[in-house]
Amino acid sequence: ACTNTTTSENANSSNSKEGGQLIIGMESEADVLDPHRAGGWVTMRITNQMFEPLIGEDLSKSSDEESVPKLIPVLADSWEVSEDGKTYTFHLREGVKFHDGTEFNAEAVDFNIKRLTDKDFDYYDNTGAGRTFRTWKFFESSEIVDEYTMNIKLSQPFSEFPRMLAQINSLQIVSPTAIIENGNDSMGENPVGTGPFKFSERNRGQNITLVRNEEYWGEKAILDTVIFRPLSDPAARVLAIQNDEVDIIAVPPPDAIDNLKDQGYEVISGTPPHVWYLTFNFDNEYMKDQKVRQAINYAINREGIANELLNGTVNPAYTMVSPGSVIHDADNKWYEYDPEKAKGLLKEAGLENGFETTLQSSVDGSGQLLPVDIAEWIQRDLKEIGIDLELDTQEWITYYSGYSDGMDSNVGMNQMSSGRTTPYFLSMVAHSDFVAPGGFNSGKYVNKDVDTLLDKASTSLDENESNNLWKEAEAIIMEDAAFAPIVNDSAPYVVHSRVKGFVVPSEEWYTLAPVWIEN
Amino acid sequence: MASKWKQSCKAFLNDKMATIGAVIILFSLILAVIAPWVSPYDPNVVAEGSARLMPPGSEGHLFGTDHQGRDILSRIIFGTQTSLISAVVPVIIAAIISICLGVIAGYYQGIVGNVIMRIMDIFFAFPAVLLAIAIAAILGPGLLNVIIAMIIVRIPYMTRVVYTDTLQESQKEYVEAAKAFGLGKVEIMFKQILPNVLPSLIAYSTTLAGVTIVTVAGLSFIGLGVQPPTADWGRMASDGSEVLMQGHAYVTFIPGIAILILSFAFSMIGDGLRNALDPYEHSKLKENKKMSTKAIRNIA
Amino acid sequence: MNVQSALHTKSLLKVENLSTRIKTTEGSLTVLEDVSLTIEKGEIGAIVGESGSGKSMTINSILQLLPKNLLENYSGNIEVDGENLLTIGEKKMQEIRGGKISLVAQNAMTSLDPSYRVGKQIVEIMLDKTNSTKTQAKEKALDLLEHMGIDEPERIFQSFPHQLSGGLRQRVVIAMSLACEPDLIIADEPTSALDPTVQLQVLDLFQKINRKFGTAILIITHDFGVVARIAEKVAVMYAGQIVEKGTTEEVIFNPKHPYTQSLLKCIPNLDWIFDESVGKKPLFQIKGEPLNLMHLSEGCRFVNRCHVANDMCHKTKPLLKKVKPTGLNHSVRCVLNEGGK
Amino acid sequence: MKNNTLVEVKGLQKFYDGKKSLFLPSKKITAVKDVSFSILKGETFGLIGESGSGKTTVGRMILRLIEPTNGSIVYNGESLRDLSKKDMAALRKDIQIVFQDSGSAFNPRKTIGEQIAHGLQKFGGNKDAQYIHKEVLKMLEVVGLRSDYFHRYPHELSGGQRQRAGIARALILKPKFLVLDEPVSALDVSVKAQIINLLINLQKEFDLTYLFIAHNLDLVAYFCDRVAVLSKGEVIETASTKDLFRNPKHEMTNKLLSSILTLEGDLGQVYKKRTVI
Amino acid sequence: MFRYILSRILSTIPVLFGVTIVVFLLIRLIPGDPAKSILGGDATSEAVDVLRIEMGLNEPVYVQYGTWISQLLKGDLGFSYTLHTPIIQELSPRFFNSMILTIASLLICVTLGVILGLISALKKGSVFDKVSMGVALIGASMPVFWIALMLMWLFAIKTQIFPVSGMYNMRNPGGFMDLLHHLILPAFATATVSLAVIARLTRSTVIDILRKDYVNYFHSFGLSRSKINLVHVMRNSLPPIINISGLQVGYIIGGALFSEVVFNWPGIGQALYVAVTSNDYPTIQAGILLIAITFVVVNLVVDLLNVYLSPKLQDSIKAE
Ligand SMILES: Nc1ncnc2c1ncn2[C@@H]1O[C@H](COP(=O)(O)OP(=O)(O)OP(=O)(O)O)[C@@H](O)[C@H]1O
Ligand SMILES: Nc1ncnc2c1ncn2[C@@H]1O[C@H](COP(=O)(O)OP(=O)(O)OP(=O)(O)O)[C@@H](O)[C@H]1O
Ligand SMILES: [Mg+2]
Ligand SMILES: [Mg+2]
Repeated sequence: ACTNTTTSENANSSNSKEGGQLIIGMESEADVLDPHRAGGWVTMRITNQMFEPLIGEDLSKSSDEESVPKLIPVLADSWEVSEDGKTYTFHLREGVKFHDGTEFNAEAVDFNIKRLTDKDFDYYDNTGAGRTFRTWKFFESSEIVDEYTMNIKLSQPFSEFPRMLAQINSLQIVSPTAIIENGNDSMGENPVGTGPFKFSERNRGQNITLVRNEEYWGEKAILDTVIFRPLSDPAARVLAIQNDEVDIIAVPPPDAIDNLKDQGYEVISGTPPHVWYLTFNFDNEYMKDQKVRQAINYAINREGIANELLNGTVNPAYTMVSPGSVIHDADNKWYEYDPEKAKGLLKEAGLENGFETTLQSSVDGSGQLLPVDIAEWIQRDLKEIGIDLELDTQEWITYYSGYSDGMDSNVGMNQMSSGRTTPYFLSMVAHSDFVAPGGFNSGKYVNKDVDTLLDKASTSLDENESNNLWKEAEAIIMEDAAFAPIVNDSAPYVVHSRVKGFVVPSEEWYTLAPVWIEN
Repeated sequence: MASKWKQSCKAFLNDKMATIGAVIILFSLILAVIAPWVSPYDPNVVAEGSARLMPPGSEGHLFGTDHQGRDILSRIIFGTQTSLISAVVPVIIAAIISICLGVIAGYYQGIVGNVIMRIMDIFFAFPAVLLAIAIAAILGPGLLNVIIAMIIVRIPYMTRVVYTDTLQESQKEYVEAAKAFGLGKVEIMFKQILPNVLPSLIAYSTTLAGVTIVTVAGLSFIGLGVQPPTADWGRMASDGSEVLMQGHAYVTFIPGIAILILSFAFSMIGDGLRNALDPYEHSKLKENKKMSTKAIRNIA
Repeated sequence: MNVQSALHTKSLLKVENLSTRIKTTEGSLTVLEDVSLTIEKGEIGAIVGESGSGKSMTINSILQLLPKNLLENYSGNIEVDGENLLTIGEKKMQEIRGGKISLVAQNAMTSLDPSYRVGKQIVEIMLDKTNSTKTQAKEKALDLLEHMGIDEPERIFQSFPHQLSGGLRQRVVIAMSLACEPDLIIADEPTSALDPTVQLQVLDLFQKINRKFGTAILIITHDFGVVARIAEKVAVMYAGQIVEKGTTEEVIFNPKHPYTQSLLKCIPNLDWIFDESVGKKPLFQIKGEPLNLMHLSEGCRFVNRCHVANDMCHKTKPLLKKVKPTGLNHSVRCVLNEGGK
Repeated sequence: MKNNTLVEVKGLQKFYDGKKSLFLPSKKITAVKDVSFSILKGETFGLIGESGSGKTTVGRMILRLIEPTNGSIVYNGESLRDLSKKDMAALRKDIQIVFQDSGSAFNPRKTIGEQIAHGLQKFGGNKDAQYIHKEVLKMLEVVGLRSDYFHRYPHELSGGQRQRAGIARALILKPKFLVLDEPVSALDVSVKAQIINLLINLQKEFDLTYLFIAHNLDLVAYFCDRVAVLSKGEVIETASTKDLFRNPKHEMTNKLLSSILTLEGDLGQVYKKRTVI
Repeated sequence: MFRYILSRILSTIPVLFGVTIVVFLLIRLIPGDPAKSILGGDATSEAVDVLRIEMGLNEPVYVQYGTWISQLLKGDLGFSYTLHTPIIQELSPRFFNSMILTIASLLICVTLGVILGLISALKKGSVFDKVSMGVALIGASMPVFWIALMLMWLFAIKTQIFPVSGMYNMRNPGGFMDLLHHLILPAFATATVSLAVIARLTRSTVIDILRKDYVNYFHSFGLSRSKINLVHVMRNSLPPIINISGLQVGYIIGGALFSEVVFNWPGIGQALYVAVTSNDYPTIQAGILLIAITFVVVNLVVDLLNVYLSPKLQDSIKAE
């Protein structure tokens, strides 16, 4: 799918830049630093500095420069796919060393693959396997060809496999030696990878400190140290940057942004693959009706939510395809705000007198923005067209684990925040294979045509063809109004002006290798 | 009978602070009932034409609007409902359960009493707030679950008060006198001893109601309390922290003051009752300090 | 002691027309009215009276121990060695307390600090009031304990109050009161909380102290048996007033006030035990209950309980006057008995 | 002689468990070691001894307010300890008690009248409220209390008045046997005399038998017909009052007697004087 | 004496046993499937089944309890659902940080509370007394998180005297002084309520003792009031004050949860907060257990201290 180009062109002037210390205020405490097990983006942003995949995404370009991060070779020099699309051959980079000094080679890759796929393997990791099962859905076997060559065999063609591998927790390579010596659980406490930064120390609740990997195989990082500091209270993050205790903060409270800009801080955002959307419950008597779903879609004032409630930190979303995805087309807007049309549709559905239903929402959670506030906004918008929405709110984890169980028939819709750079995301939310309970298709939306299109798209070996197929599928899904996309997060970071080279790519994470501090 | 109540009432009304407390509670009780009629706006919805974060004193919004643009005064008014319910209901239910447990444990000092009190001891090993948090976390958020958690948390404290008082009372000779008349155990426990234990429990419960408001606010802060968008002071105070830093301190400040006033009022009444309900207080010169010391000690 | 000597020498303690008013929630209350008494050096005196008659109040007034928020005012005179205690000021007063006059507390059970060894408490007072060193004080304390008839003074010295029996504790308190060699010990019901057998021992101890150190003793009691046993002179109190005083013999065997007479008659007569010919006589009975100071009438305070009272008693306020023919010191507050019958 | 006995106590024992902690060995506290005596109908039987000698414990064991560890109590030919709960309850109106501390002997939250009425409500044949009210007023009069004390609370009475009320409460069921546990120890001399006189009068009027517990001996000497001396949980001497006071056999008794202070000196001396005369 | 201490220590065993049962049952009562919670919503049901067996969730409850206890005794507090780490790793450094905060708060509330209560008692009825007791009552009526927010607003935002969050300045950690600087606001926020309680109790205790016969008796010997207050009143107020202070440790640990969250103090309370908001039951369980054990130990120490301070208690123990 991709050819081998060299990485980081803007790092060539690194010798002229001083290192220094960068402190990042993150929105919550990170969980385990084992890249296979890590559960949230917050953690992945840290592990991504220490671990590398075979194929990666080019994170050095901002969303503006490159709306979809390019796939680039990282620990694999290059790779090719067999004719039938089932066998991938990776030519591994030579001379790469793990932070613990051990050699990176095909065996190490094999070890990592087994850790995620082979139940009989001594170092099989259940959590990791559970987290990455979508990537390995069609995995059949792996094979060491020679010290620096690997084959991975799939049971069927899977056009998005390389992109899936590049998604950061799919196959970040960890040091087998470290695991064999210290056990499967040790990677979380003492991460050993190959990346531009290595782990230095962690004080829970206080800091996770990384230092530059002087032995790095590629362009070395400029910063001496990076400190990730958990500051879960949004206000505390703002204060911390104002008091110069940190250099960058994530997820600033929308209300603080204007103020911070005035004070000279940069607010950098991108278009990560993120959609905050409603899923309609096809078991619900009202939601079964396409007209009702469409009416709701028309009734929601997305601009209002984005600009008034969230103060421009998000963009209105008019499709289920995530921005940052190849097939995303910002000009293609479904269901722009039109309450009159919505009322009309309801009338057509015979519900001009309105009805009552329930919206389930979490109260917080990773990437969830201000879920309750948004839900309350929607509640008000729907009231306009006569729909009485009752809010049923739950804590994130409870909500998240119940999400894939689907909704009871009396619940009209629920809310989720997700997205991928790969269009395969459409399959994850709309394919009948992933219907709840068990899958991410929480509304139990089933459309055979969509299924066929999605299957074709994911197995097609031709990129253009598959992209067209994805788009066809998108059109049907949106026409069906199986979902109501609401907003796309723009992942704003507030950055002190002395921090240079910090870029928000079209991803939920970033790389710190090219960043430096200007004195 | 009447004279005793009159005396207690008089003593209570003579206590300025207690009277103020009673007036406050009465006022908030009325407010809670008539909230739908006196509240200027719907507490959960942004009023037509009002903006977010309007400062106190803005036109039409005495206390301003919150970060969602809802009228804070209306939310405060409606919040009295949940605050009063979450203060009073758990305490009353816990008191009833504690009376049974405490009187029985105090009167039957043998195995029954021992078992009850040892179980209570186990609960004393948990700091109350944390136990409440743990229980509420497991039951899940919501007013009902908070109430259940608070009941469980309060029982050991109240039981201990009832128990020690019962223990003391049951050693008094009037209990022997009742036995000498062949009164049954149940009669002695609930007709003879209970009336003597009740006043201090009532006083203590009132104080506890004040403490409970504060604890429930804490649960709301953690997200375990009343669920949004229902107006709840604790939730309002903790939600306001998001805009505290942007100079909108009043969003947090005002509900906090409301909590403070209501809780304070309950403590004042508790103190007042403690003095007023003591029959010795009127006749004897000595001040009875025993109660208040014990009450303070037990709040923790 | 010697009745005449009182006329010539300066009295050790002389209380004249002392009235004490205190503040209560229901207004001010005169708890002592016109109390006069004297104690000479080396003398043992007693005040008897029923509960609430003002015995403790008298002592607290003498030593000015009433808390500020309770006391309204004193009037009258309290002289010790000629110095008026009501005017000498707090600092001098502190020297008198414990130095010249010391107290044996009413309740030895609660008058010792439970947290310190009793020896340390005696020593503490000595160190505060005299210039002695710690070792001197300890030696003296041990000496005192031994004088109290304690066999193992060292052990008692090292004990905590709760480790001692009531009798022992009372002895410790007495030792404490002797710590600075006072001229006068005032003992407020020193024995009423004790077992009868122990009471006797303590009384004997007081007598011994009196003889040995020449310390004057003013003992407060409600028991005429105690008075008879130990005191040379006695004052009978009722409702904040002294109603009769005189030598013990005068008052006990020739009581002039109806109240004194009644009180004495209340003591059970045990003749029937020793004398086969007499049966049990019913006990004499004073009608009514002790007076509440809150409700005073203008006449005699005892009038409602008195068995001989007449109209005059209701109207005239009796004064304490000498009983004419008998004794020089025997006085009585009764209109009917002025000048004796 | 035998059928003249109202109460007979034999080999009475009471041990308390001094156990405080699960992990410490328990130690037995002996409150009453060995007490036997019998009380004749119509007499006043005194029980004296130092404090802590077990007097109260014995008194309450007779009423079965405290369950004895060992021994027998026979009342009017019936062994109390063998009685069923029900029979014992029925017997309670025959045996009553007056407590020492009148302050705590009354429930502070019930009126005096209510508390005196209690026995009638429980045992009286006639449960009519008006009848009971009348009976209580009658009883109040008997003990010399005005009728308006009916509605008073205990703390509104003086110690002497409360003690009278206590006697009224005990007498309301017309019992035959009264245990008097130091009923006057806390009272002033003048009030003490009133109460003792009252007790003596009542005894005549209602044909009562008393067990009088005291540690102040002057009253015992005056009031009781026969006396048992208790020391450390054991009866060391039982005799008629005259015999005991004239001729104490036990050293302990002697000591107790000498401690009675009369106007003419302690009783030991007085007696010596008298016998010399 | 030694035997008493031993027996007192042993007597905590049943309590601790009960505590473990309560804590264990807490997690048993949660609706839903722990295995599923661990793996997250999009895990396969196979993976969930594997984990269920791994975690022993198919065993009978008492077997699970036994396993849990034996793991506890080995120092294994379990595995966090959301953090995917052994809980001991997460909690042990945090426990230490919490202790710093707790001890600082305790010092503040005990010293200030006792001083305030003492002066109020000695000047009973004065303006100082009325004002400080009024303030104490108010102090006890405020939610800790609110106090923390207000303190933060006043001293960290408006005036910027103190830092807003954390234990150290990450940019240039300044050792002990830096710690102290960061400690003051959270410690005060945590201490306020207990300070009020201790002040009130100290006041009533001292007033009680001032009324005791022995205090007046020493006064009757002409000892000065100040000396009596110092020697006798203080000494005898000590046991109740220590008692209440010990009990306040529980309140402080509870309150610390809130100030840790507000001030981002990396303590056990903050971890609990995160655990609660993410329904990480094993961490809640372990955190509560740890705190309960600490509290039991504190109470034990307080008890023994009181015995040490009370000659009477000591004797009744010796007599056993
Ligand atoms: N603090 C006080 N407030 C009001 N009245 C008081 C106070 N202390 C004492 N009195 C009153 O003063 C009077 C004298 O009391 P005092 O203590 O001197 O009596 P007493 O003769 O010592 O009695 P007792 O034998 O009970 O010790 C009593 O009527 C009492 O009610
Ligand atoms: N419930 C109990 N538990 C343990 N010991 C007890 C109990 N009741 C009484 N005792 C002990 O039994 C002994 C006898 O007590 P009792 O009250 O019968 O004595 P008494 O002669 O009535 O004394 P007093 O004259 O002080 O009233 C005492 O040593 C007491 O400590
Ligand atoms: Mg007195
Ligand atoms: Mg007794």
